[in-house]
Amino acid sequence: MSIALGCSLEPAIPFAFVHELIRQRRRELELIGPISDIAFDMLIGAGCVRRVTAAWIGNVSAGLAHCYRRAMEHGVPNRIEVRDHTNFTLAQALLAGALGAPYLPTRTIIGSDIARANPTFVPSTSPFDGTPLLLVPAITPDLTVLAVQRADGDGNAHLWGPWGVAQEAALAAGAVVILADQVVARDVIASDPNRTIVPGTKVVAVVEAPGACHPSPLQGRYARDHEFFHEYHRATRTAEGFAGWLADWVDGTPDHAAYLARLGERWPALRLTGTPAAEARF
Amino acid sequence: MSIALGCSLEPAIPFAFVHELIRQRRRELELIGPISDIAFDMLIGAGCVRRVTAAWIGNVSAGLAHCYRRAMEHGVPNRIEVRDHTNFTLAQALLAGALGAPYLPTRTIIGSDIARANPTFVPSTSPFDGTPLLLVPAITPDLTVLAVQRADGDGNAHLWGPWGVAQEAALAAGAVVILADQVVARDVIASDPNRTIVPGTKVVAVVEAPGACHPSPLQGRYARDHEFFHEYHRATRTAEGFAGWLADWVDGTPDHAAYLARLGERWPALRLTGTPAAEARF
Amino acid sequence: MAPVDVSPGEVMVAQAAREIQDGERVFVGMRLPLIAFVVAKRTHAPNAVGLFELGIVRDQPARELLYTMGDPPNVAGAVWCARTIDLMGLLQRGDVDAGFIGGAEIDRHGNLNTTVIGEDRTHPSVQLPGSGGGADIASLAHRLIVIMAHDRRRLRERVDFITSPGYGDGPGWRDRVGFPRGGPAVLITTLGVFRFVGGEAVLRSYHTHSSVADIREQTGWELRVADDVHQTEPPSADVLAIVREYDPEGFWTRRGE
Amino acid sequence: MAPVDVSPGEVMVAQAAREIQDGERVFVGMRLPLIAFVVAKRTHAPNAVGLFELGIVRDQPARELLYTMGDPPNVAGAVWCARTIDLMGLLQRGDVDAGFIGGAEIDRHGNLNTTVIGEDRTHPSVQLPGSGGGADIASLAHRLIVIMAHDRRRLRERVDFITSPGYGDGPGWRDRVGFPRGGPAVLITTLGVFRFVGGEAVLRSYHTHSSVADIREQTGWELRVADDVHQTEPPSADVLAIVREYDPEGFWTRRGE
Repeated sequence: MSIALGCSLEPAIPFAFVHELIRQRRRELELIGPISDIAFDMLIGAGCVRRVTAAWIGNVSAGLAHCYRRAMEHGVPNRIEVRDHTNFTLAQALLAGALGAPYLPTRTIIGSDIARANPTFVPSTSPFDGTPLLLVPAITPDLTVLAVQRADGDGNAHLWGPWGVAQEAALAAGAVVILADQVVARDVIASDPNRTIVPGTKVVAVVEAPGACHPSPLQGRYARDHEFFHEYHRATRTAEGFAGWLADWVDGTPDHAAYLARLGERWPALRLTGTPAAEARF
Repeated sequence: MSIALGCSLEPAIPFAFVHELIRQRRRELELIGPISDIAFDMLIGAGCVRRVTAAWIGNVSAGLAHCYRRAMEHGVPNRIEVRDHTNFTLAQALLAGALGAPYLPTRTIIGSDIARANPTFVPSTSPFDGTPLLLVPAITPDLTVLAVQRADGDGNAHLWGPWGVAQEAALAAGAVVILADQVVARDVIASDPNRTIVPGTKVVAVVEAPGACHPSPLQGRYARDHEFFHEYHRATRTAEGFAGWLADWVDGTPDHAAYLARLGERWPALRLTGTPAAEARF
Repeated sequence: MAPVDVSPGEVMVAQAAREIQDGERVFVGMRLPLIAFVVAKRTHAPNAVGLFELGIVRDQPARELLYTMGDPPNVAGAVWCARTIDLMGLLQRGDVDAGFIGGAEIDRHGNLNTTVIGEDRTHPSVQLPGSGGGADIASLAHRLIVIMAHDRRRLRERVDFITSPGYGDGPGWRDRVGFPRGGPAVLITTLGVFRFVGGEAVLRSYHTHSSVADIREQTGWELRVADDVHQTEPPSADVLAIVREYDPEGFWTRRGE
Repeated sequence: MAPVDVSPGEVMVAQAAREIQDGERVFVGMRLPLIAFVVAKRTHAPNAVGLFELGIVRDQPARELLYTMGDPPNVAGAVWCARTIDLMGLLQRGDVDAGFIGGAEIDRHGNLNTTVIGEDRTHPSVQLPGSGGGADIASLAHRLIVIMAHDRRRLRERVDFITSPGYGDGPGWRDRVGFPRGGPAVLITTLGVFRFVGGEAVLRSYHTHSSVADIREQTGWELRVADDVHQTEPPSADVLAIVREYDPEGFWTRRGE
């Protein structure tokens, strides 16, 4: 099964969903996402992953991704296949999927080894002027998981802050799961339909999951827990260290409420109140 | 000079800009836009146009476009070149322009006579599965004109309601002109950057032009003047009728304030107050 | 019995509403299909979702009659207001069940012309408005519902220009040219209802104010008639009430009468 | 005289700030370039605009130090918050004047590796994080500004994997493979500053704490030195004050010291 997540890049990563995938010991996943800031690293370390299609896998403020390194360098816990992308090629692949187009043509990375390392790309030339192009084939995830500030019960979802590749990923997917910080009445969504990132017609499940993105931030709701990323980085240098981290934070917490409770005072301290957007009347 | 306008389709058409193009008797324009609801018809009738790239040219609620008919059927006031598009192919052409891609591949209209009538389209096959495709080349207007609810002095512009192909048209353009119902402080825009349709980096001029879209509507600000479209339809059945209409409404009004004044009581009656969007905090 | 003063527009709206199934995602368009969507939502298809090509998705009809799909009442209360290409992407992906279109001319294979009357595109005898999104819907929706005024000049053996392709020259054509799916399912005219069988229009019913003979007279191709041809079910009083509440002036449903 | 306790990071930030010209649209990225953008805006380039590849455009720097470009303070007060592809589209169109990137390895032609150490991509000796948007910026910006830690293992005769292309194997290569523009203009390291001449890095200045000899020792290719090689201009007290106000803990500017 292919799953796109972390599609707003560094913020709004649905870590609560990642943790639950690990708790359920899902296997053979194909992960799709641009940056994924430790989310993919955890899933790789937990042995859930068969293939990764990504532009960058690491710990944005702290450094390299230890589990990803162990998998690639030593096959621990298992070998994984990597399809190298850039942020732009991944955005184009998902946009092609969202448009129902077979591919998008681009000039990025035509001289990069990425263009050769990823066997899905096809070199081409423009029939309009004969210049070299690279064709980036569509990616259509089986499932895209988005974390948003609010959604109604049908899955019509408002996201503000960076959209990254989230909208393309949702529209390209066979199905979408929404983790909403708040589930709200339909009329709240319908009061501002330009704020909707994905319509309910694409959504198969809506979960009210406050704090679902911790340790990543959610605009106007809570800040990034920078120190948590550093703790993860230090704790997961060894496979044993990662096992311990997992036992503490994932398997040691039966659900996301328990995970937040384990954070203690640290969690309410991250809360943001934000500043209100200027009024718009429809 | 190529100009894209009417890019939100039926609403937010910058008629004040259209009228001024006519007052200045601009010539040899290449118009780009999906629907344009009488805006292109006026410009064609006034002799401003050399070529039209569009999906539909008419009067949406009233019927055929008389000036467009006279130009195409009788060369009055001059022959024009037409590049037939659909709403989707035009959106794709502008998106390609916005992305800096040479073309987008599509399966729409591959069996339509439009694919043959427009010589810019190139038939192709997918290198991934051999299926037939049509390649829609990028369109990059010299100028895109958008009407929006509000913008700051740098041109950072908020538009709500349908975006149509407006964002692609703005990003694809060499330059953008913004007609803002209100010019506001930068901080109003920066309070809600997700509402921004185009950043000031693309904008060469911002004009505060209240009511710039009449007779088309602007979400939350004023309604569509349906009757005005019908009056135009009736008045412009003949070339003489069109000349009279132009003398009354365009050449007879030195600027847009005078145009609105000529509408009399009819203009304030179209004002909307709208309903506020649910709060979003950043 | 149906009320006696039912207009052809009202018969067409009632039939068009029946073509929308519950839960379907439908490219609604304007005029009669817009009102058909209102009727369907308020009768048998409460979970249908309406998509508008300029970039709007609605799970509830607009509160007022619309003159264009971009009128402010069509945005207020929508669940998604996005870009044209987002909606067209759903269409090309195959996420849209059905779409409505109309046209100036149609042939027996369901090919529609909304571009030009005359053989030469550059020197038309009548310049029509063009495709809009019609050719896209005809190309890419799973199922096409066509609504037309009915006379011999409109239902022609061959159309001058294929704007919105139906079945081309017959069965297999859509596959051959590369469409991923689709084609007309039904043609609802001011006089009757055709279904497409083997890529060809077959008359299934005539409206109360019409007959097979009338329709043969007003059709420019050799009419094929279904064995079970029958009278079109007239709109119920409930449906008429909905139509007349939504379009009290008959702006769309009694247009040109 | 510059203050004595200036860190290499601070020297690099000051130099990087000088590379931003007033009014330019710059792909800023994170870490040192982010702070360079703050310095440039508050000194000689008040009209520079910062673009962030996840989808943000800022005409004023964020009020707080950022740990990632997606931190809430980077959205608050932005003039545009959009999609990654919108920003990348500007880049591919040629609407972006300059971009910053870093890397694990670089060669004399400015080709950068951020993907893998080792010859076999599928069995790396060190797995690096990958491109992110770096390869896109290197491919498509008009001008590339590279920032790197300087040692022999990083400045290599050949890199194991070209993630972000510079000048390939030399002059003419970018045209030949099909890039529309661009290439590295400058390489700022912890020890000195190189300019690219004929597609090749030439040492132009050494930082106060370094020398041409040090740099030759720490460079894995045969060093080319400009005739006018000189000491890098140290950050002024004003610039240092800005840097230290923005990054009071030295999270980015004294990292790893």
